[in-house]
Amino acid sequence: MPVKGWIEVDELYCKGCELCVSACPKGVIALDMEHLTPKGYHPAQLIDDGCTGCGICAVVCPDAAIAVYREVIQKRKTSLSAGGTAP
Amino acid sequence: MPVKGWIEVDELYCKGCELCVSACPKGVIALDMEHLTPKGYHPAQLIDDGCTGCGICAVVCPDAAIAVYREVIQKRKTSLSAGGTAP
Amino acid sequence: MTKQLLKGNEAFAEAAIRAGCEGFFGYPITPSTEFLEHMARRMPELGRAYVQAESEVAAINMVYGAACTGKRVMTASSSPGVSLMMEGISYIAGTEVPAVVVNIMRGGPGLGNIAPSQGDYNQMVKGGGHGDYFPIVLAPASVQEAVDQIALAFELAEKYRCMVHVVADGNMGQMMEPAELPPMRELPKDAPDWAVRGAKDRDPNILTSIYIDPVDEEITNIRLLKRWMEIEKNEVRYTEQNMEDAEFAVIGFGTSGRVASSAIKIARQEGIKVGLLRPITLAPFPKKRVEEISKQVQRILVVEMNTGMMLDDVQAIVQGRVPVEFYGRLGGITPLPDEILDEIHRVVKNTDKVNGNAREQWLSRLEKIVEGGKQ
Amino acid sequence: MTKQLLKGNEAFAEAAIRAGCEGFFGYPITPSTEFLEHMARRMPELGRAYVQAESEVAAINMVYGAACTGKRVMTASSSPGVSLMMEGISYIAGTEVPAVVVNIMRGGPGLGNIAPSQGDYNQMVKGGGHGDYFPIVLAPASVQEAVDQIALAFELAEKYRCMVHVVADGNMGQMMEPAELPPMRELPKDAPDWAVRGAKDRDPNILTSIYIDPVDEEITNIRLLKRWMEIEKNEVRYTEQNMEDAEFAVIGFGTSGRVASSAIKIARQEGIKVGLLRPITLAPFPKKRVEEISKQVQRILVVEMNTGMMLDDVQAIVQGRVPVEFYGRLGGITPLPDEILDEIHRVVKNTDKVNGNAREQWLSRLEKIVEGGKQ
Amino acid sequence: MKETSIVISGFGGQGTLFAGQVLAYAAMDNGFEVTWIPSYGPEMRGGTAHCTVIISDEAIGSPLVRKPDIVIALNLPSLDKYESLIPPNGVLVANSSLINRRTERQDLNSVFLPANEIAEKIGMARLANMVMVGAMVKLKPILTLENVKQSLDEHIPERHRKTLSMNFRAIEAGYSFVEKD
Amino acid sequence: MKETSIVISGFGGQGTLFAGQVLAYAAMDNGFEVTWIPSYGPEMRGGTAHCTVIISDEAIGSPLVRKPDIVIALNLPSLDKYESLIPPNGVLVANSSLINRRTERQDLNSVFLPANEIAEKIGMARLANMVMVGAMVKLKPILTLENVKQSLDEHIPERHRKTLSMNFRAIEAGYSFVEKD
Amino acid sequence: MNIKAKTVYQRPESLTDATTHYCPGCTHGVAHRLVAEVIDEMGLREKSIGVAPVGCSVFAYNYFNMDFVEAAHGRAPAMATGIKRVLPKNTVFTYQGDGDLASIGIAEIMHAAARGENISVIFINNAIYGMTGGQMAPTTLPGMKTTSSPYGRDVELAGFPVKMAEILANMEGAGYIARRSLHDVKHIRKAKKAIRLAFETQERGLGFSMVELLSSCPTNWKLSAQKALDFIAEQMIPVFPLGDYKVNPELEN
Amino acid sequence: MNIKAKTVYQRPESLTDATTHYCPGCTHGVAHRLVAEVIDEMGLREKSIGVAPVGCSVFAYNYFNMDFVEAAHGRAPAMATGIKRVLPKNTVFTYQGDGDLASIGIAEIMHAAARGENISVIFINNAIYGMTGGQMAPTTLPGMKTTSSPYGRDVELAGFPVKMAEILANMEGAGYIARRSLHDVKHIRKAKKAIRLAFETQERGLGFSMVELLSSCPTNWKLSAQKALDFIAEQMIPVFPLGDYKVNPELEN
Ligand SMILES: Cc1ncc(C[n+]2csc(CCOP(=O)(O)OP(=O)(O)O)c2C)c(N)n1
Ligand SMILES: Cc1ncc(C[n+]2csc(CCOP(=O)(O)OP(=O)(O)O)c2C)c(N)n1
Ligand code: SF4
Ligand code: SF4
Ligand code: SF4
Ligand code: SF4
Ligand code: SF4
Ligand code: SF4
Ligand SMILES: [Mg+2]
Ligand SMILES: [Mg+2]
Repeated sequence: MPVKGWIEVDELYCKGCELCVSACPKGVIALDMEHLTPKGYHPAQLIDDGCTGCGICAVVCPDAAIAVYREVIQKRKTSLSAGGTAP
Repeated sequence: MPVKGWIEVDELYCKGCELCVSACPKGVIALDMEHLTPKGYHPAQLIDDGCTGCGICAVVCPDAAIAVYREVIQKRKTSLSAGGTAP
Repeated sequence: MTKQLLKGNEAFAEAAIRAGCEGFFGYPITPSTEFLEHMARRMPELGRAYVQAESEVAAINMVYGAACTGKRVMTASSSPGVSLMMEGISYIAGTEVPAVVVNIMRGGPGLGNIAPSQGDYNQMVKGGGHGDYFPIVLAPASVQEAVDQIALAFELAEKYRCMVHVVADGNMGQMMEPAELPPMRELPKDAPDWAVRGAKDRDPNILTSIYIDPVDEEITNIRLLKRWMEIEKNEVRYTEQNMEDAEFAVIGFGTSGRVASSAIKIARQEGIKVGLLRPITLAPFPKKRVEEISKQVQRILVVEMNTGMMLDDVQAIVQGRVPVEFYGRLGGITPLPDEILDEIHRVVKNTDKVNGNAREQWLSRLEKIVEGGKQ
Repeated sequence: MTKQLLKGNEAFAEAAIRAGCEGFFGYPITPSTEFLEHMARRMPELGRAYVQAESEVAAINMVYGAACTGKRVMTASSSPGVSLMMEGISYIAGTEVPAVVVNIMRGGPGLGNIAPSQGDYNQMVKGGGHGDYFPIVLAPASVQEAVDQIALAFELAEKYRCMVHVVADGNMGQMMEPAELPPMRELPKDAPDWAVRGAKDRDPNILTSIYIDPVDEEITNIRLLKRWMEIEKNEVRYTEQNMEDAEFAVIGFGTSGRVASSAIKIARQEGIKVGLLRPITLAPFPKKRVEEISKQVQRILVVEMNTGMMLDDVQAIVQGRVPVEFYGRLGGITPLPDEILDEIHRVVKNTDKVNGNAREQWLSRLEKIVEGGKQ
Repeated sequence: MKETSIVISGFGGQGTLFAGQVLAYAAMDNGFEVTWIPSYGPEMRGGTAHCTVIISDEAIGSPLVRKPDIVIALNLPSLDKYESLIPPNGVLVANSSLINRRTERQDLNSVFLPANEIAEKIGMARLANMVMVGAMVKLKPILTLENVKQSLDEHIPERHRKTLSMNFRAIEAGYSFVEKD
Repeated sequence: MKETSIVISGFGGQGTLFAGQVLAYAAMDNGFEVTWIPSYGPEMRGGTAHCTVIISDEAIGSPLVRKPDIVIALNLPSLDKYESLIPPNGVLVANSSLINRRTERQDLNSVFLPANEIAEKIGMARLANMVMVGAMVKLKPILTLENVKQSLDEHIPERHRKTLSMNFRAIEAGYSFVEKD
Repeated sequence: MNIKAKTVYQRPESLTDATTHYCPGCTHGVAHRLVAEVIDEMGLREKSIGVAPVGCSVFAYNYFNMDFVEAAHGRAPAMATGIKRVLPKNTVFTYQGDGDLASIGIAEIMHAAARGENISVIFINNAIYGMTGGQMAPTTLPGMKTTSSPYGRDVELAGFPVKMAEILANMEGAGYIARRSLHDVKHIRKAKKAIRLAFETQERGLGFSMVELLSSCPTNWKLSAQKALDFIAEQMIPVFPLGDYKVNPELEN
Repeated sequence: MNIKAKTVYQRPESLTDATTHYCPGCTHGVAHRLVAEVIDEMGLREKSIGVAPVGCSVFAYNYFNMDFVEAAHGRAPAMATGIKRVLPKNTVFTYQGDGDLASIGIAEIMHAAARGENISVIFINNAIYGMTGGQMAPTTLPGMKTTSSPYGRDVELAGFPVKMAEILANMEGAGYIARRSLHDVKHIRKAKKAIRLAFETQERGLGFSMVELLSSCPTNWKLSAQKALDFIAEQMIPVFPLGDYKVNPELEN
């Protein structure tokens, strides 16, 4: 069964640039056109499950707006900040 | 019979650096220790015959103090300023 | 020709082209960048020289070289960029070749900010470069005036073979106003006799600022000073408003002078006998006129966008005949008419005949204003 | 400690080292080069920082960086080199970090020559860089005085977190005089709280000259100006000779003041009641004292090695109370005592009470001297 | 007409500077003295952008004023900043699309109109600024509708000429909104 | 002693500056005020080099004078330049090795000595400057022969110490030349 | 089998909480984040002193959570030299744009490298002057339109792009010189490794280090954030080849 | 057989009659003469404008018989750019020392080359600051003692010699970049050929050209004139290899 992950987008930082949207291999991010951030942008959000917690979106985000989490099933330590070994 | 040449050292320019002295392949230049130039140097002079008019002394002279002449026996035009083809 | 609505920087640049500028060398810096950008568009069209230099140091030295050919050449920059030009400006002055530098001043010192300021008065007027030299300094207060002064700058530079600075603040560079541009000046065919263009059929021309023997340098310094005294005689320029019957005078240059004129209009409507002197040449400074005024009025108010640099010059001339007061805003803040009107009201009421420390008194007033958060 | 016979530049450099200079960054230029050469010898010995920079622009910015660490750092140069430092100096002033710049002035403008001059007075005193900032300017007249003032310069720079310039002319840099050097100052262990040395166990320190919001820049400008007014109150320095009963005063700084002192000695022997005021701080200028003097004497003679830069400041203070006259030599020529004595004789005889144009009158006298070939 | 000062303020990208230029051109073309001065800053997006336009039949002194006679506010921060500065009987034109409140001030000649919606109806959301200009011209006719349209026609940058009719319709829409309102 | 000014002048390379420093050191070591100031120029060989030394028991004002009390001329240009400037009863020490004339001035305390030849006899042509110094000290004893030798001993750069005795002999030679003369 | 959440990624400690003034999608932000991550991972924050340039990153000191100074335009390497020479134990780095480093500041960067100054330089090459509104930089591509090359950069008049990594690799004093790109996740990871190597070069006293980062300026290129990244991949990399231009052998082991 | 005298060599017309202020044996004089000969032979004197530096050659304008200007220290390439841009038909060249060109003026030379400025540069590398009395230059050899490196140039603190020919060869705008030496007759002749090629590069509009000439400073090296030439051959050439570093193909035919 696939690893399950999820992201949290901090609206304080997100500028709606959509780089995460096009970078996500699973295509599970989109801008939330419903509302604006305090800075007046449409923020990114997770729109579907299937997120593997691969961290790619966080790596490409120019505003360090994304935190990435993953369910831990086995013990092995993973670090997937940019530069860490990734799928 | 060897080409015959001679040089004239302009005492206005000569600073007695002796570079021509060591450069002359015929060893026919030396400083004139007898007297000083207006600037207070011992000037170079031709001390012997054997000068071929090769122009080497003029090429190395930092003060363009040397004029070189040569007896013309045959017609062929020669230019021996630096860069000209030399023996 | 009819008026066009032009952005300051673009108008200045186009005016320079119309005045026959054949070479522009500059480096981008806010708030003067549109000047360079306009040159980047127009000069190649006209087959004239335009170079975006690697720095202001390079730019002024390109100007120096091009100026040695006797053609009209210039650069434009803003405060920090102009500081980098000080060595080159001193060389140009010492070599006695004509050149024009436009400084669209911003808030300083250091990087400061890009807002309008007049904080480079001393640098431009007293000579920010080393040695004794004397630039002419023009201070326009409207786009039209700037357009006209840029042509004047080239003429004066050529006439006296000296540096001419045109100093304006960010407001002038950024605002739009209707202005009429002069017709295109046709470029002169032949070179001034001192110019370097190749020693054909004449002895070589040598242009240098070295006088290794102090005796020669002293003669040169004397020549420059005498030329400057000529300039002081011939080239003083200023404008006035309501000075005829004025009992109070406001003195300010560029934008602060212009803002003051609004305040004076209102004051006049209130019946206050106040007038304005706006120096157009900061160097040579209108000394005689200021002296006359100091004999006519009861009190003088100097208004600047700096800590009172021109104030010092005014006080030196007034020599205590009448009290001189000061109002300035700093760091990129442009004073507004109501502030200056308040000052006029205060000055008019102030009967204290002793000449206090204008700067200290102003500073304590300004601190209150700043605490009050009034900008 | 006993006196040593020291060459000016070397004495200044050694004095800086004794005063705790931990970083020197410079570029060679006559007549200040021995300063750098001495640093090149000594600083590595002591394990302190010495860099021959690629240019004066780089040198002042190295000083800027090192100054941000709160250590005592400096540079030394001469006129053209100092012009290249104007942007950096304005940044240092705007960032409010302490730094010392020594200018061994030479003939200008431009490349000029390497002979002694005081032609950078305006540049150093009025601020040759952009924006409103206020350097302290010290002007020694002997090797010993310079040695003492370099330590003072560091103290003042640290006390007020400002730029301090020490200005001397080529004579001072090249001459030898016996002088006593201070003992080696032991280097402070800990940093001032504003310094950048790594944000360990504290919030980060940020040192910048940007205040992008004019409101903040204005507050900064006010802070700098108020600090300057403090300096004007506390730090004025000057020396005098025979002023007690003087009916005539000579005012001159550095070498020209020193030369004047010889002339005054002779004049006193002749029974002429003349005295000397030699400002040591050109900024802050001894305004009060000049004002007092202008109320004591009949006439004032200002002597400089430039076209009368300090003259303007003296006239502004004297405000016409007594005539102010001027004598200057230019382009690298140092006036000799007999010239100044001649001037004293002339001034003493001159009963004309109106205050003519001192500069123009001097210039016509100087031209005669120059034509007469007297140096 | 004596001096009239206008401030147009909104987010960067809302076209406040251009709207001011349109008024400035119209003023010049109709023989008035005019100044236009922008807020300028480092090239950073977002933030607010505003300009001051002064129209007068005499030479204009200060290009800046503390109390603008007319304020065109395209967003809330602009309203918050300028509302209190307008002198009594001054003019306020506010963009209710981005402003979710009204003004307390009774002494103003004010209108709130949904400029974005109106512009979107026309088919070009970017033209909210022109809608506001149209409304202002109706509310305070220092310049006529025709003046503004003509000047726009004359001075619109070539690359935008294709949008001219759109611009006209936006201005007219703002104008008639006030008429009806 | 009140102020005494000395100019030492010659070709570059004749050691005029060092000769002046020797006198300056001697003056300092013996409790006088002193200034030494060189002519300095771009690093170009040839040309003349001179320095001015002022010795006094009061603080010294100007380090430069127009009319030096004592002139030590190592070559002809130096004599031509300074001869006329020396005040009456002043001192002139001239190097006849390089100067093929005498002075017209009767009002001077002057000596002409072949310093180069004397120095060469000692075996070090470069020491003509010291020969001149010795002569001057004899002619105008503002400092004693011993003073000068001691100070030279104390301050001579290490790399030249080996030539110290040579220097002494040169100074003495100049001194005794005047004695005999 | 017990399941709990584990944090895969969050903001590095070496960044402050401030939101940046950078335009949406501008990769200045990515560069900041990578530098901050490296400083975190190497534990250098408390001894680091950063030097901000004049350029869009002029306010970098607001975003990095460490001591910072702000240099005059182009002079950051000189300022860093001054700091490093009096504080040799600290970690000193500059962050500079291409106008700052390759135009007005080329003398200072060349000589910092020539001296083998032990500092690290993060060089943001976005082929434009961003802060002042999109003028030509020395790195602007041939034919590229900017506000100061309105007809496209004419190599006859304005010359060819200046390749700083290649040039600085000539300097014996340089310990590590590399060029990387920020246009996609793969390259961003490579860029981070290079930045790490640059700081290691400094920590190991191996001399001058610089990482040139090809970076986007959506605003002045007038492209969307994503299209701007494509522009880097398609237009910039061919002119500015990626790779290591100088690597001190000691770094390999 | 009739015998008459023929002049093999005399002073070039492009030199004035002035005697130079250079020290005896200083090869600045040789460089002057070669440039003058080339200008004579190419017939460029009447359209040439020279730019003198600040350095021992500051008075070059007294020795060259043509229009001349005197630049600020290091800024000759900028000044030459200003002249060439407004007088494109003239021949414009700078004559600069190594402190002037490689230290304070490195920004101006780099960017003149980057722009492909159509000027010729004669670069006198004598590994020292001559005029100011022998301080260290960027070109000073490792371990070499100067008045500002009294313990010998310490590469740890002062870096390695800067090799301008190699560096400038990276610039696409450069048409001809070469290094030659003036230490003997053979090399002097080669140097002249290179100088000729540099001026031809300019006349043919092929961009920036520079000839770096290894030159002696007997005075500050504290060597006799001849020993100074030996120093070039034995010490300098190994560090500054002679050769052509960039040759625009068009120059070959
Ligand atoms: C001496 C000086 N000249 C010019 C400027 C104006 N200026 C500020 S930033 C900048 C260029 C910034 O471009 P770059 O270095 O590429 O940084 P970017 O904004 O692209 O990141 C310029 C020219 C200045 N502040 N100081
Ligand atoms: C701005 C400035 N800084 C420093 C100097 C002092 N200076 C004059 S020439 C020179 C160096 C000359 O060396 P180089 O360029 O190698 O020429 P060389 O004398 O060796 O031929 C220096 C530092 C100056 N004149 N101007
Ligand atoms: S990349 Fe970051 S800033 Fe851009 S949209 Fe995604 S979360 Fe927001
Ligand atoms: S962590 Fe990976 S899968 Fe999850 S949203 Fe980010 S990019 Fe997509
Ligand atoms: S090379 Fe020239 S200067 Fe030197 S000695 Fe020979 S002629 Fe004289
Ligand atoms: S021409 Fe040749 S042979 Fe004759 S002197 Fe000169 S070098 Fe010697
Ligand atoms: S202007 Fe360009 S470089 Fe600057 S922040 Fe915006 S996108 Fe980034
Ligand atoms: S100092 Fe050196 S470079 Fe200068 S002229 Fe003398 S020998 Fe030549
Ligand atoms: Mg950039
Ligand atoms: Mg050299």
